[in-house]
Amino acid sequence: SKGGREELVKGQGRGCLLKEIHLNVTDLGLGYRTKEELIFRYCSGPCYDAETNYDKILNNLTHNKKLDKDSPSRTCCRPIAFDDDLSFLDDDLEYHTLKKHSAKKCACV
Amino acid sequence: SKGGREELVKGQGRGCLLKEIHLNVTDLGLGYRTKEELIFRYCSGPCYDAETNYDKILNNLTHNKKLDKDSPSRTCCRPIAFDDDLSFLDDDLEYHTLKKHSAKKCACV
Amino acid sequence: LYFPQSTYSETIYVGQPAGAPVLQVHSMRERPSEEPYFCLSWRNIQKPPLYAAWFHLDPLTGVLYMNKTLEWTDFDSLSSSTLGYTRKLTLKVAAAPVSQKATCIHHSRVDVSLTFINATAPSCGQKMEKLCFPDGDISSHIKENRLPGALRQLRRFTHADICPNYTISYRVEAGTIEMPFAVNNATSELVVTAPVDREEKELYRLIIVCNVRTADMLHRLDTPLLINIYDEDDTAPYVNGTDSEDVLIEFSRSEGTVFGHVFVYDRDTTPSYPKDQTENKFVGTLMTNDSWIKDTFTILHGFREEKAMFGNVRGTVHEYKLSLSRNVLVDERRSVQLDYLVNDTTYPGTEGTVMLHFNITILPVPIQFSNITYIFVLSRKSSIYSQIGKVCVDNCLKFKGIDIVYQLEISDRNVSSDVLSCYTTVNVARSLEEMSGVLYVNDTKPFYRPECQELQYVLVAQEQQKQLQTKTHLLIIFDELSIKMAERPRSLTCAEKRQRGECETFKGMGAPTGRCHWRQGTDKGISENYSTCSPDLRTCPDGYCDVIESKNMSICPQDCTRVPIIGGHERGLMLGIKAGYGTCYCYSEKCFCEQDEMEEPICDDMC
Amino acid sequence: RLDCVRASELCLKEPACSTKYRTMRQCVAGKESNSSVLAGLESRDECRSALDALKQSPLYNCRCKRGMKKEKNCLRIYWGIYQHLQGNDFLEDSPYEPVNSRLSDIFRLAPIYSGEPALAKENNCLNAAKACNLNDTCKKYRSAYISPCTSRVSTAEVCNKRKCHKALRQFFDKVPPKHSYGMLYCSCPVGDTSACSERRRQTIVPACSYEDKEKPNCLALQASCKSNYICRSRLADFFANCQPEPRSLSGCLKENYADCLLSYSGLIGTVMTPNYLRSPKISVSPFCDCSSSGNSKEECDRFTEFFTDNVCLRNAIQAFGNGTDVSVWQPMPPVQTTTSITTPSQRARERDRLSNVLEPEDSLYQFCGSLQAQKLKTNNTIDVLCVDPQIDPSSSNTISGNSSE
Repeated sequence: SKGGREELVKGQGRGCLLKEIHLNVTDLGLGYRTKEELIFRYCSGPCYDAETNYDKILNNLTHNKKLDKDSPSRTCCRPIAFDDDLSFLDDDLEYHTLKKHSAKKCACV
Repeated sequence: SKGGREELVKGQGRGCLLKEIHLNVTDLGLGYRTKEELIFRYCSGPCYDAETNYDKILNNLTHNKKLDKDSPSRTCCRPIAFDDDLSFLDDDLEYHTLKKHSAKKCACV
Repeated sequence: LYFPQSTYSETIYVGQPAGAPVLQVHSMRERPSEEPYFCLSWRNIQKPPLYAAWFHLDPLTGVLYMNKTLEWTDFDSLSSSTLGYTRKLTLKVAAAPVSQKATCIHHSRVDVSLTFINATAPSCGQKMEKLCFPDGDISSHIKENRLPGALRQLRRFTHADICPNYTISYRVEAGTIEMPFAVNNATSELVVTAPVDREEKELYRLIIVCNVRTADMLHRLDTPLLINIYDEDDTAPYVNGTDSEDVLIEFSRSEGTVFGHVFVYDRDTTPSYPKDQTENKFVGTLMTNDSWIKDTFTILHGFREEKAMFGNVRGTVHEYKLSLSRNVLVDERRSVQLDYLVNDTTYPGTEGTVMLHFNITILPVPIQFSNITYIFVLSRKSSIYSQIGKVCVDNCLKFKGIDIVYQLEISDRNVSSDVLSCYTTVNVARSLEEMSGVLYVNDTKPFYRPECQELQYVLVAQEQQKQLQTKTHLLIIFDELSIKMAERPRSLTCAEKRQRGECETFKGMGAPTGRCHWRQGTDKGISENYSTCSPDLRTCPDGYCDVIESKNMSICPQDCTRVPIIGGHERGLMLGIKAGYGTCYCYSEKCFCEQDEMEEPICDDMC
Repeated sequence: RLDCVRASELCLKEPACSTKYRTMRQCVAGKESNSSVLAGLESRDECRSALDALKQSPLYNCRCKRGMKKEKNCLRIYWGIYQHLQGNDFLEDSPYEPVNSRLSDIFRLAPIYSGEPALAKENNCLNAAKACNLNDTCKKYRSAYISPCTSRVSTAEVCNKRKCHKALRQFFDKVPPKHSYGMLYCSCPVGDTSACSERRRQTIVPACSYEDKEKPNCLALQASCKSNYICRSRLADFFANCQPEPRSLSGCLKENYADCLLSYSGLIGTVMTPNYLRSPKISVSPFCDCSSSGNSKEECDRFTEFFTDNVCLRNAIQAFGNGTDVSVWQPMPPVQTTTSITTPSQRARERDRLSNVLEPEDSLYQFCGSLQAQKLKTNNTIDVLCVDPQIDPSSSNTISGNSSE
């Protein structure tokens, strides 16, 4: 069903996971006027078990306010590969193609 | 001077940058008792201009509460290469080596 | 000899008796002495198909007969990948003059397509129509100007003995206009009674009446039969009105430019296929030995089919246009009469040619600034690449094939070296799509030096082929006394700014006022009127990457970018952003178009 | 049956066959450039004996498969020997192996058409596009053709037509028919407000894949198609599988809608790419017309009508749209009374009606015919005595009325 429960993509445990959700293209908020739909896949989840010394150090330095106002990023659950492009026809019968719009593979980076 | 002003590594504009700070090993909070010091390099800064359609969509979906409680990461300024290892002698005259403790190259991922 | 039908088709059933006629092929005579001799011909003569033996053809009448009675097993013997209860059998009938009957199979052939139905013939009680006429639309064709003769058998042989005691006869319904067609009652063949002229009528719609007399009643049925009249090149080309065209060549002098046209009419048809077609082929010849004319001009020929103007019969309109095969020099002055002989090569008669005349006048184009000097006031706050104004020699916007280059020279060379160095401020570049020049700010340092007050240039325009040159004066006046170095704009791009506030305070490249300008879009969805920050709303964005903007991608990426565009957008014609959703802004590697209220990210650091 | 590439490899491996094959290729080359390399009478015998010998080889009846590896090479071999070896006298054969699939096999897998006919008022073409983008394979190949077909290459060129055509062929070769047909053959509600039928027309991105600066003559287009192995084969396949036969139940000579739809989709991405016309009933055409046909106007009209007015193709597209198939569909023609006098106008109306609806007597044959076909196909026992009404006069309508001369 559309816009409802995200499903986990099969075969993945906990942590940084590939999830998918069935949406209308209009839900993407990119301004396209069309009735077409898509499966949007994204990466989400914690990355604790992928942290390096660098991240531990960052965590401590931020905690001890050693880095002034800087707030550098710690490991993020991000796509390392994107889905194939998505093409659709809008209400004015013009075609559009979305590139790098949906995740295909996730990892902690 | 130690622990003071971070310097920007030469030749970088705004956005996701490699910064460095002069610290004592003890400042790292890893429990080592030593008087040795290091230059700690880390990645920090905004990644707007590296965003893809995926990030814009994530932003819109999160904004419109389409992803329930999920809060997937947007582009992060992260190390894509780590500095060489750091070795030092602690107060008990034991040698230690730190791996992947400091950034060498940054990028928005 | 020629066949009056492109294909013959009939239906045969199980039980069709041996010796029964199936259909009759006709061959029309081209010369009185010709008599057709018919023969069956197969694609693979050594190994004719299984069903070849089921038929034989009367060589003189062209009537195809059954050689055997068709059995249920005959149907099954025809292997085919289809299921269905019908099989299509293809025969080929050739026709040669009797004198060449030995080589009959090598003469022109016509396809005979028989649909063999896996059922017995319908009985006498069924529709009368099936006794009279074959299924589907029926049509024939004959060539114009040919001999009379039989062109079609109207009887439906395969249904002849379904109702043995019915008598069937045909006639052509007398229409409003006289039709040169009749039925030979003895043979039930349709006959053309006189030569016909296609240029008078190319399609005859006959009504064939079939009278079926049963024991107690007379049934009258009819069906339309279309007779297409084939064309031959029997009419000469002619000109309607003028055979000449006056051509003036002035500002447009570039290779490929087309001038004027003359029409030649021909009541015959002209097939556009095959390419090197043989019918109604027109060939043209430039009637001159003057090499200058031959090297400079070429005549373009195209044709189209028309009906209305030829009395609702297809004819051809040939169009001849004069075209330049090279650029004409800017100072060329010449009057030429160019004659072009058009020859209808396939018209047998003598008057198959028409002479066309192009009276050509070539005027020289003066390269001059007639009584014009340029004065521009320039703000010292202008940033680099700001467009100051446009310069143009007389009629420059009309030039095609005349290449003008503009340059600036310093009027008074004896000024001090300090003042001399002020003159790096302005430069000129030739526009990309017309022969005007665009003045733009090339160096902003002189803006901060009080000694730079006004600049007196000599604007030089030089034509590139004959090096013709003209000059005029150009005066640039700085509007303020001087400005402090602090106000100096840095060479950055306005397009990076995503909101009005930061945009209008920002000093970007290409800004005549020194500040960027905000364009607020009002439309919903993806629109060409997207919000954006621009150095100069007169030229950016305008969907066109002009000569100054193309000097540096950061001046107006909205018109010139090739980088990926993220978010709802429509790319321009090869470059730039034609339409965008909300606000469009650009960095060096990417552009973005997104809704304004989404500006502030939820949290910078989501990790 | 072997494909022609395999058959040719086998033949070339076997000395006797390979010499005959080489001789025949010289005969073909000589015939086409009518400067026969082996001149004189004895060459004709050599050619003939080569042909006869090759009839025993696997080359004799070889075919090719759509989207197979080395498809173009296979078709080159097929056409190289077709005129001389196989040329049977049936309708021009198709170089492709008949698939003999059924539309019902496609419906059973289709998520969007759950067996019953697509809802009349739905925009089925939009539904098909949605279903496509929810299937990773379809989404990938759809975008893979839309990108080249909508990317301008210069201010004068709307797109790279060759790339667009290649991507379109890939789409119809690689994407399961339940999706690709869904977007190509979706049915639109009667009196559709053009959203559905316009979307269907846009499926192949006509601005790039179909339209051109000038509209050629259809015979010229056919000739240019026949000069390319892929196009020539797809056109022959279309003519073979969509050959109309008004008297048959399905309206198709081969009684197989699936094969007709497959061969129509095979034309997309060639110079003969057809598309829907803006017309109330389903009508398609390549981008050409019959102006300037000279004396070949009839031939040109016949060629175009095979597209624009083809009852077999129309029934096949409607059947897919309605979720039905050949043997299920049984049109009920209106009850018709025979009068002894038929006037031309009435006759013309009857002719139009005829092309879509079967005469009562004829349908009996078809029903029996297709039942037998079905029996063969499914070899289950269908015992229906095919009673021929003609043998039993009491069951046919008698003709009454009087006549006047």
